[in-house]
Amino acid sequence: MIITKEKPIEEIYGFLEPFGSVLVVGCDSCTQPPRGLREAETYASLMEMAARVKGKEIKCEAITVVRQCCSEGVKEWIKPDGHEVILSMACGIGVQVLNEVFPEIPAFPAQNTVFVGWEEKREGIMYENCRACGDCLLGETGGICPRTRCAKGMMNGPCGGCIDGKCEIPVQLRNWRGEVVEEIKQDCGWYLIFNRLKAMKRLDLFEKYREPTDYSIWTNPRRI
Amino acid sequence: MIITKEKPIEEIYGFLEPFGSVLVVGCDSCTQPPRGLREAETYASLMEMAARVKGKEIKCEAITVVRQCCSEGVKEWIKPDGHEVILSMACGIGVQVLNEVFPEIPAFPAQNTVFVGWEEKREGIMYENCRACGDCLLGETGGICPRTRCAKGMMNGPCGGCIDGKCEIPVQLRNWRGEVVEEIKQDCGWYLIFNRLKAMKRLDLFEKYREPTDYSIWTNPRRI
Amino acid sequence: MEKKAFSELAKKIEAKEFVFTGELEPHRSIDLTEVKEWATTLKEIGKIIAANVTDNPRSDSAISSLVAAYLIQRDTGLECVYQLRVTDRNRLALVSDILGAGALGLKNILALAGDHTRVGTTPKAKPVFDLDSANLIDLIHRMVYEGKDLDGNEIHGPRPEINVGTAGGIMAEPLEMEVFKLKRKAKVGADFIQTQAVFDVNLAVRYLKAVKEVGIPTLIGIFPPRSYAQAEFFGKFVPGVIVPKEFMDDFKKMSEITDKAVRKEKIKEYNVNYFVDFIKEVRKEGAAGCHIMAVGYPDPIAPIIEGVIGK
Amino acid sequence: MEKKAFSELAKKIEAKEFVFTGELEPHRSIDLTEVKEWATTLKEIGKIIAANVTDNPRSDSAISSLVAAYLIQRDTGLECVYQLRVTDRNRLALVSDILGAGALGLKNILALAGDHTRVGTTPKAKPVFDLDSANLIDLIHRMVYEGKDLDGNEIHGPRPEINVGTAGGIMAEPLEMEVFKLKRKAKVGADFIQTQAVFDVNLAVRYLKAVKEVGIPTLIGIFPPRSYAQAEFFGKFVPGVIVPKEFMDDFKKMSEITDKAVRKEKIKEYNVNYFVDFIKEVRKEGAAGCHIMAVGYPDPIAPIIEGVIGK
Repeated sequence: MIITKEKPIEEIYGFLEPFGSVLVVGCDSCTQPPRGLREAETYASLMEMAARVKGKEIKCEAITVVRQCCSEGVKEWIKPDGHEVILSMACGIGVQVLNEVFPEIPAFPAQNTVFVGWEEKREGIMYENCRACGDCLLGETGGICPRTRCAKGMMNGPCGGCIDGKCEIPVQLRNWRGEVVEEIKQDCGWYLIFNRLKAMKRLDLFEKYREPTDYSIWTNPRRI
Repeated sequence: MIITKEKPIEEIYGFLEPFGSVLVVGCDSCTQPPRGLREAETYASLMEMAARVKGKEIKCEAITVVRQCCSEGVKEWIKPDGHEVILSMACGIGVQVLNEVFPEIPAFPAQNTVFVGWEEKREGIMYENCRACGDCLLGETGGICPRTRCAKGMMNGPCGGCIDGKCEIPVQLRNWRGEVVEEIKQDCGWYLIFNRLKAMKRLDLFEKYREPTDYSIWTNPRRI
Repeated sequence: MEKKAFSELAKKIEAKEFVFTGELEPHRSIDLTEVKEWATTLKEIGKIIAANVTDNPRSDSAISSLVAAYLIQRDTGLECVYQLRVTDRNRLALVSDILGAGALGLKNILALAGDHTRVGTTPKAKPVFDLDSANLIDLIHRMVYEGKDLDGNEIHGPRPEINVGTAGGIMAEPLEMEVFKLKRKAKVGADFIQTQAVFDVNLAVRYLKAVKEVGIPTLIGIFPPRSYAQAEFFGKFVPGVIVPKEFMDDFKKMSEITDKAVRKEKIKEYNVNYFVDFIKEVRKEGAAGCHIMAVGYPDPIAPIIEGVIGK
Repeated sequence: MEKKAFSELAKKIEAKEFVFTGELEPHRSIDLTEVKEWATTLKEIGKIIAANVTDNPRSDSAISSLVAAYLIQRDTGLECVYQLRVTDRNRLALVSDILGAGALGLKNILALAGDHTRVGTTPKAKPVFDLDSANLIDLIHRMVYEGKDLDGNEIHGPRPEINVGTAGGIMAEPLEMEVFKLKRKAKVGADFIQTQAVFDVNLAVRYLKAVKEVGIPTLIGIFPPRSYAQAEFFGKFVPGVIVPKEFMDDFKKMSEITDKAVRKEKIKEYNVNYFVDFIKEVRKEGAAGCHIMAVGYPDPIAPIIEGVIGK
């Protein structure tokens, strides 16, 4: 799933202020937490309210689509006529597809797209564990990705910053304003790999010297 | 959506060879092309065949789940008893969740997870356009991401490598074996941004000097 | 925007002298003998104020341009323009190297984005691009004039004294986009522009007219080719460089001269005539100087310079 | 695995002399006066073979360790161990800087991962980590012994002559993991290990026993504190360093001495007694030497060395 986090209301309102009529488009696809019709409606109300507070008027209509990341579908499903601007509830992919499909109408992001990852339970904490590198190493690192779960992405870890199995870098948990609310220590990815491979009796895979990552395949923007 | 590409059959078979009974788990979530039950069944047959060719026997069962990126769901939906190993059809996220939820059974990847992006039409070419940086800039760059669509991720582009609106870096299209089948030139992201902002009469946003990206928020592995 | 002239190059530009700079390209080697010889040749021409020392050009790794620039400047007396790419170093390493340049007495940096690592001989390398070229100019300016890095961390003791240049894209299309780019760089402290090589004087003039409003002194890049093959290479394989048909035809004709010495002399004469006219024209249009990029081909350089500014 | 001793440090280690190395920490400054003074102090002690020059320690940017190491070695005559982090440079820049080190006559590199940029004074910087510390050792070894970089690109002319060290994690847990790590590094060419600072001799001995099978000479790091505050800082704030309670209690007691000169003398004596015993013990266990990390606190250094190996 693709994890997104709401942008501050003031930032979003700043995008829309010069316009009178807004189409708020949700996305029912892989964004987590959900960013569908209910959330689009919430943002439509919020933006109308924000305008009223400033003595202005903005009219918002909320809709949603199956997924914003298919331009053929977006072309078919969305009819933005009569609106001057689009607010996308989707990840950065959706925002760019809307701008591509409807070049005459600017589409703005309501979200920051944070990472691809997993959740322990519906709407619980979400964790990043895959950087979509294109050369999956999980088969030989005990099912734990060193490129993602080691902050340094080391191929021959851990580094000296692994103390008591924890990473030297504190993880800062932030609220929706971006303020740090808590600092925690995360597990060292290579410590997890060591223990997993030991349990699997595959420490030969840990001892193995690994060549550096081939970054040529990370060259963005990629296409296949 | 999350774009994945099949690993070479020999690599996958190499993971499974030491084991006798395999559970192939599809994922019905955001992976593109689809990696659900049909694809899981295909891989189950392929692996059994690969074993037979080598004079061995591997028994494969194929199932699928709504999404492999929710560990609570995975725990509920998948009962791997009786299998020695899992082959995940999902992205790298799913593989790691399976390893986390079922620590006694190794789970191996059938896919390389390549990028998050969009497609022009169902099963057409897929393009990367979002790097999930966590600080979406699309609102001021004409709906085109410079961090993803400029290969250098420049904040004040384009660079001198923009010739006739194209990027200096050839994009290599590869087949499933990883061999280069075609080299093409891609649009320069900043050239697109310039033209879009010009059309929007917002060249002030192009002229603006931008501070460097704050990479502290990219520190992986992230969680929210 | 506070600006001072620290280097000989910047001082001459400030004094409105028409300046000439050269180019030095160290290789993937610890041995700098050859490149120092070329520096000595340039120095002896007498009118070359400074020479650029390239940093991993075309993403083909070479000895540290910082170390090379220092050793060349120390051993030949030729002032160096230390080229620094953001391709390979993050902002900590850039701060480190700029301070290193200060400690080693280097006075010019050319701040470059650099070619992407994917196009070079080490394609698997990670491209860094923590900063872009504009951010690097900003960083250097803040270190030199405020004694601080981009995060406000203080430089202790004396500040490095460095002038900073930026690359100009003669062929940028549209030029309006190039002007915006240069305005951003002017805003954060670029002292001068050195353009890529250009052969068509009309393009050089068009460029000078367009960037006049940016208000930064511009050195136009030239590359007198030593042979038809070299001229052809530029026209065919260097992205963004157009060699005029007439120029190519003339080189083609000269390449057919069988006597080597005569051919060499003819090509030299042609280069001298062509580039003297070229430079006079760009000088009229307000160019601050010329950056002569030919490496290892000294023959036409002194005559070209004499042709423009006299002995 | 081909190995040669190029540096004085490597030669003494090869000759089974028990060696001492010191530490030099240049700041974010172009002025190296202070750090050169400390280098001169270390040099004058007579038995310090070489000193490490730190590279952006704790991800707080400082002058290029390459430039600093060169200038210190040139101006004080003390051999330097050039510390090089993979935090800030990709493999092109690393090749450039290793060649630069070769051209400047540096003979030792300590190959480090380095602290993550997020923990330092430039937290917004992009961490590079194109290579990790093992890959850097591999790169240096290939450049020195094969004349090639990791992609097989050739070094032209003479090869750099450099010995390469690696950091040892005394407190790594489990030690089994540390041994695997060091085996990988030995496989790609590490010449010696320098450990982080350790105060508890039992931990040092436990480490030496564990890494014996790796077969690389190990220098144990020590840090004689100049005050109770400094000792306390180590115990409390330096991750992975444990200061024994007895040691802390003794320093606490000494800190209560009101006469400054007496206190200073007592602390010095304590350090000398403590670390002479400590070093004798690790020497017995096969340590190849000691890396003395105290910066700017010369008093106990000479007596400690004399206590171990005589005048």
